[in-house]
Amino acid sequence: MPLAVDPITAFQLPEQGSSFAPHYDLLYAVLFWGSVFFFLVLIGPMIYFALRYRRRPGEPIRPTPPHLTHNALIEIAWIAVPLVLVVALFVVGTVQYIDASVAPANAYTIQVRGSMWSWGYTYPNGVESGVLKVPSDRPIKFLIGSKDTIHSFYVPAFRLKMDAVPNRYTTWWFQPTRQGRFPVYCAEFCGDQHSQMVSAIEVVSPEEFERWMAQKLKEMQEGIPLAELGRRIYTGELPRGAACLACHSLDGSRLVGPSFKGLWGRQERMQDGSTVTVDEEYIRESLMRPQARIVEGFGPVSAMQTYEGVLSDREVLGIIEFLKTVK
Amino acid sequence: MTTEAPAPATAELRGEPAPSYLQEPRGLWSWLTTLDHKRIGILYLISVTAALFVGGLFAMLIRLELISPELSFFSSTLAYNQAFTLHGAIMVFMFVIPGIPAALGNFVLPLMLGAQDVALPRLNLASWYFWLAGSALMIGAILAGGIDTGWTFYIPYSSTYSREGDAVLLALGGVFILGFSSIFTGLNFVVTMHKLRCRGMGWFRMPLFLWAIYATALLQIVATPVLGITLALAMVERAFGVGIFRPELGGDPVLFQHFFWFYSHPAVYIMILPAMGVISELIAVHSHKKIFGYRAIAFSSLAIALISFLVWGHHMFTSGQSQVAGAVFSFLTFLVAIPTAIKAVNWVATLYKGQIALRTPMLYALGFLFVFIVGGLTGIFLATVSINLHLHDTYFVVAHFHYVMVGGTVMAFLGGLHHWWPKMFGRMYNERAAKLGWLLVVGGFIWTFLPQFIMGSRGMPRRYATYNMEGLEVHQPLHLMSSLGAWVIGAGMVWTLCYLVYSIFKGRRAEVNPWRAVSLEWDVPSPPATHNFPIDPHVDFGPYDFERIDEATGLIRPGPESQRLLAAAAVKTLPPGAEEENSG
Amino acid sequence: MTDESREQPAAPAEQGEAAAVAAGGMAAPAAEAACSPGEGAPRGPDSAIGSAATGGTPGGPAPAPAGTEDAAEEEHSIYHVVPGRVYVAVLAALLVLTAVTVGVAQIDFGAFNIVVALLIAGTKASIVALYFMHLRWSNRFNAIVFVSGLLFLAIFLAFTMIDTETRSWVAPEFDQRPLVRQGAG
Amino acid sequence: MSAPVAQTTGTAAVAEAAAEHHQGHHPALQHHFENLEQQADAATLAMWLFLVTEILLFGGLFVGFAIYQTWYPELWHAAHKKLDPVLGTVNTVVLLVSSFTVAYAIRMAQLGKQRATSWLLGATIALAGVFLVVKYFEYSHKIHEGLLPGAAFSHAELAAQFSNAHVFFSFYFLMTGLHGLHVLAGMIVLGGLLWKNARGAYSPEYFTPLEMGGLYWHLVDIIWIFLFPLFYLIK
Repeated sequence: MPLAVDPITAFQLPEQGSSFAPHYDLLYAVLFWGSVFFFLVLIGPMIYFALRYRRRPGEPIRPTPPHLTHNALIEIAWIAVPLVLVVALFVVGTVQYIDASVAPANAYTIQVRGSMWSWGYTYPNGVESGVLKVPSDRPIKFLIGSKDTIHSFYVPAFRLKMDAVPNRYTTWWFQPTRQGRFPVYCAEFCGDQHSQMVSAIEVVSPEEFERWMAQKLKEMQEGIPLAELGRRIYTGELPRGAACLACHSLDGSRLVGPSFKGLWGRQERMQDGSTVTVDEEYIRESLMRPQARIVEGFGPVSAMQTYEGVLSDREVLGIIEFLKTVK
Repeated sequence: MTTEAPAPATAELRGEPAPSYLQEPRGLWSWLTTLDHKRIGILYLISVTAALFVGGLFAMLIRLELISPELSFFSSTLAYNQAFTLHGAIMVFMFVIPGIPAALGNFVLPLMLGAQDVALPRLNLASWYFWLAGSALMIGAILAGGIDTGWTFYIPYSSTYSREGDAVLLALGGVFILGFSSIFTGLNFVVTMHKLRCRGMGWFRMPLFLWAIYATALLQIVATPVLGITLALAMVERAFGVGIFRPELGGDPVLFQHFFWFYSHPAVYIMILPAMGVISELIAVHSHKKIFGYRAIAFSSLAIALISFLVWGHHMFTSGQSQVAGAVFSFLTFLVAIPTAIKAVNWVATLYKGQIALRTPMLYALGFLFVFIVGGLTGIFLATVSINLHLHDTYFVVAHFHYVMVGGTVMAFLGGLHHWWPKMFGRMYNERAAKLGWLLVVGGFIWTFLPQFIMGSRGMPRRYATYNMEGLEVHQPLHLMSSLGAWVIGAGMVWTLCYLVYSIFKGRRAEVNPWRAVSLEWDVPSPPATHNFPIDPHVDFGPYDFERIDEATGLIRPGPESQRLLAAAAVKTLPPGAEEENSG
Repeated sequence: MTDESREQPAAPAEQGEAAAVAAGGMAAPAAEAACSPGEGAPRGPDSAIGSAATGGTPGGPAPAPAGTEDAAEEEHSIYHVVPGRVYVAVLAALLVLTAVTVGVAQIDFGAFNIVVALLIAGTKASIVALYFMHLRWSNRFNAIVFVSGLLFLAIFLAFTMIDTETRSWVAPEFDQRPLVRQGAG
Repeated sequence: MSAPVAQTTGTAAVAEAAAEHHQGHHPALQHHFENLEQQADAATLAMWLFLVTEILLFGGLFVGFAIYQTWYPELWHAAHKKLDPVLGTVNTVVLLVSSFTVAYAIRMAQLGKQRATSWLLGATIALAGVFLVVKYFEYSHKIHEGLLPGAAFSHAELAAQFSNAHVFFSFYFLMTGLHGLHVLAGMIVLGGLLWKNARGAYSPEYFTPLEMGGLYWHLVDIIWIFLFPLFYLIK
């Protein structure tokens, strides 16, 4: 819900890009016009008095009448009025600050890592990227850290920044209000290329984000050895539906499904009496059509759902390569 | 106006005028070993002015670079980083902190108190030599390759990543020693004000400048040692690595920031409180009217000093300190607004129905009010913790603290310098030249820093050598405007230096009391004699009782007790036997 | 501004205190000495005003005549001479408290270990300050100075801890030690 | 009489009278003080203010110490066992006695007993020396075991248990080291006072420098009174 701000204040602030910005801009406008008011209240009389009460040459110095040296009532008034105003400002400012610090539970958490002199981003599924794309349909939370010195993760369009401190994390979150590209700067001095340590947040539609993320995932997986890819799917480090380890042990113990220990190349007896040698073909079939052939003792129906359309070809190959390593 | 000292009261008291502190004793050596607070004040004045110009030179270079979004003037971003670091460090530690207390304060404080000197003259001289030693180390740091850490020396950049390690150590050592110089000055002033006030000089007869200096001195004494240990730890971290602040050794860099700002926030008030004191003097004296709410102003100085110890965390709202601490520090920061507002409003109220002489010191006071109120109101923006999230570390902050530090301290320094110049050197500066200088300085100042507020709130981060990237190039016109304004300030400063130095040699001789003020420094010759007062004075009037001015001579009318003391002194000067001692 | 100082010429709090201390029992011989004509009061006609205005005691600032040993034993113009037995008693107390703190350290009070240790240390420090450092007899302002030094140290500690101890309260991610944890032990 | 107080009546004659005024006073009286008492008062206040700066100088380290102790209580407990409480207690007693001797030295000066003052000052310096010798043995033992600050830390047992055990020893060496420097400075100050006292510089009327040296030495003692339980006795 964008809040209307007058053109003079709007000129002083960058375009809004987050749910936080309209609230921020409203408070900023209050402060700005309040300041203009108090500035005039003080400076107007100052200029007027300075011109009005000039001392003429040779004019004798008058004693100051007591009522012009102090006045308890007036002095208490200009203690009380600012006090009330600043306490109000404190309350509003602090509430906004806490809001900006505490993300909603459903926020999509992205790790931000500053290093001299670039920003790196890690998504919850393990995708690492030098470009920051986020979907426009959900709150985004940043978990900010640093590899070396202190940086500061600053997005003017969102009105938010927080230092990236080595050894620990800081955080802020935002709800995108529109799609677009928003520059990211480092706001804490960090050495030679401090001013070049820039990045950008691209807020895109959820569909575009999914496409981009699938592409990133593919790129990432292609960089991982197949057996390692399979291991990650097995452990659930790469979430693909349920993690294999929930039902299949590696040490020979019996869980919901057969253990993977020494599975590769083994002769397995099926529920229908046939025997099968565990090879690429059988594993692919078990993943895509789990009910087709069920190992004896685990029937009558398999507890496993299909991974058709969930696992890519490369991921299936990864699982196969992983199983080969489980002796 | 007469240029001669008025005729002394009695024939017995007439004689050759005592030589001024400037004349006697002679020779460079006598200056370098002097214990006279006035001479030490002058030594400080020369030193801090030199620091002001060196720091200003770096500012000019910075503004030159920022005319263009690309790296244009400096050979590397490192060189730019070194320039802004030196600008900050020199201005803060070598000029602004010692500026008003050590230069102007040293000169006028004992005179205002009616004392013959500060309580610890040797420590006073030591303070100046410590300043020299600290500054020499800073220069050594420049020669050793320069420092690029920023004046705040944040760890781990300063401990681990800054490449010129020796230079960083030298600079840290320099600031450490400058800290001692500051402690010595503050300690001296507190003792002097407690123990050496002249007869009749009650606490509430002290000029408000002294109240401000007193509050400042307390800050110097209490806060500066923490800077000392912080910098010592930073040096140890840099040299050996002890893991208290350095994160790669398990330390907490945010803790360093707490330590640093525990000093450096009160230091902001070390910079501004004396300026407020000067302004209280200037406004009252040049309005020839008792200051409105003397006690409110006096106690607000103490209140500001006290609260300043509780608010340092507002420099750290985005540093990763806890939200609880953020809220607490934000609240306490807002409280500073109250005593500050009291002062501002009381100054304006003092002008009401005054008899205002718009001479240069008064113009500087009005200029101070103008820019200081802007600086103070923008401080409210930054104290509001949510607003700070966006504005922190942008040009908004840069503009804010320049409005307070330059607009506040430098203008008060210049105003105070013009105000006490006749007393210091016994000469009047050229009023017209001074008004031109004022116009250049104040005009140039507003011109330079107003655009920076807009740049900052529009998202321009500070300490950027280049701004040729997405979203920042648009600031180029504002940067250009700011840079041009900087040259106007520079011209104003050089012009001011020229006419002031000229006046020392060719200026009209100053009267004893050219402004018709009633604090005690206007009750001794211009320039004063080596021993301030021929007899220890007795005061029976307040610092702003302008009705005590004698219209004919412009001098302060003595009270009955003073007359008695003078008479007694006069009797003593008679040759022995000329008259019996009037034993009581 | 009102000139309240007219009624009470320039007597800030600490000077009044000095006077009170002086009057409170140890200034008698010194005052006598000051009253003796021609001796002591250094400023002739000014001294009556001077002592009030510049921190002197009302009795007059004359140095005690080095006359009798007895007088010097108990009184002095500038400083109180503390009887030797007081110093011995203070040393004994300090040594006893040292023994106590070492002994108490063997007992486990849980979270109160540090409180107990600091209480004993604080007592020892207070004894040193009051007797060895003469705060008990000194100008009260000196004590105010000393205590306010401790007060500012407390502010420093407390306000820093407001950050370091509450980092995980609002945003748990802010906790200090996610990366450098203590070893499993 | 139209001239105001202390006005441009600043004639040579009056200045002379003022100068004369100051003559005939104690040689230690500086020109801008009225009397020795005012001078001593000023010096005492200055000294207390200086002690406040010392407290806050050490204060930074105490604050750091407290914060790390609340962060790593187990580490603090395990690491303090590497310190020797016997040596710590001995040093505490040594410093307390030295505080007593310096206080008594001033008392003797107040009574005009110059020789006794010298002996007591000498004893204080000797006790300070004992303190430093004990500290030397403690330090060399720690260095030998690799219980060193920061990056130099090499004690295998503690390093295996705690990833940042060195921080405790950083504080240990920094705090006791800074304190040791103060002891050393105190020895120099007291040595200077001893030398001047032996030359008869102090008397019952004027012993302010002794009093100042004593105040400084007592503060060094007070700081140790806190360091001792915090390092050696804390559980």
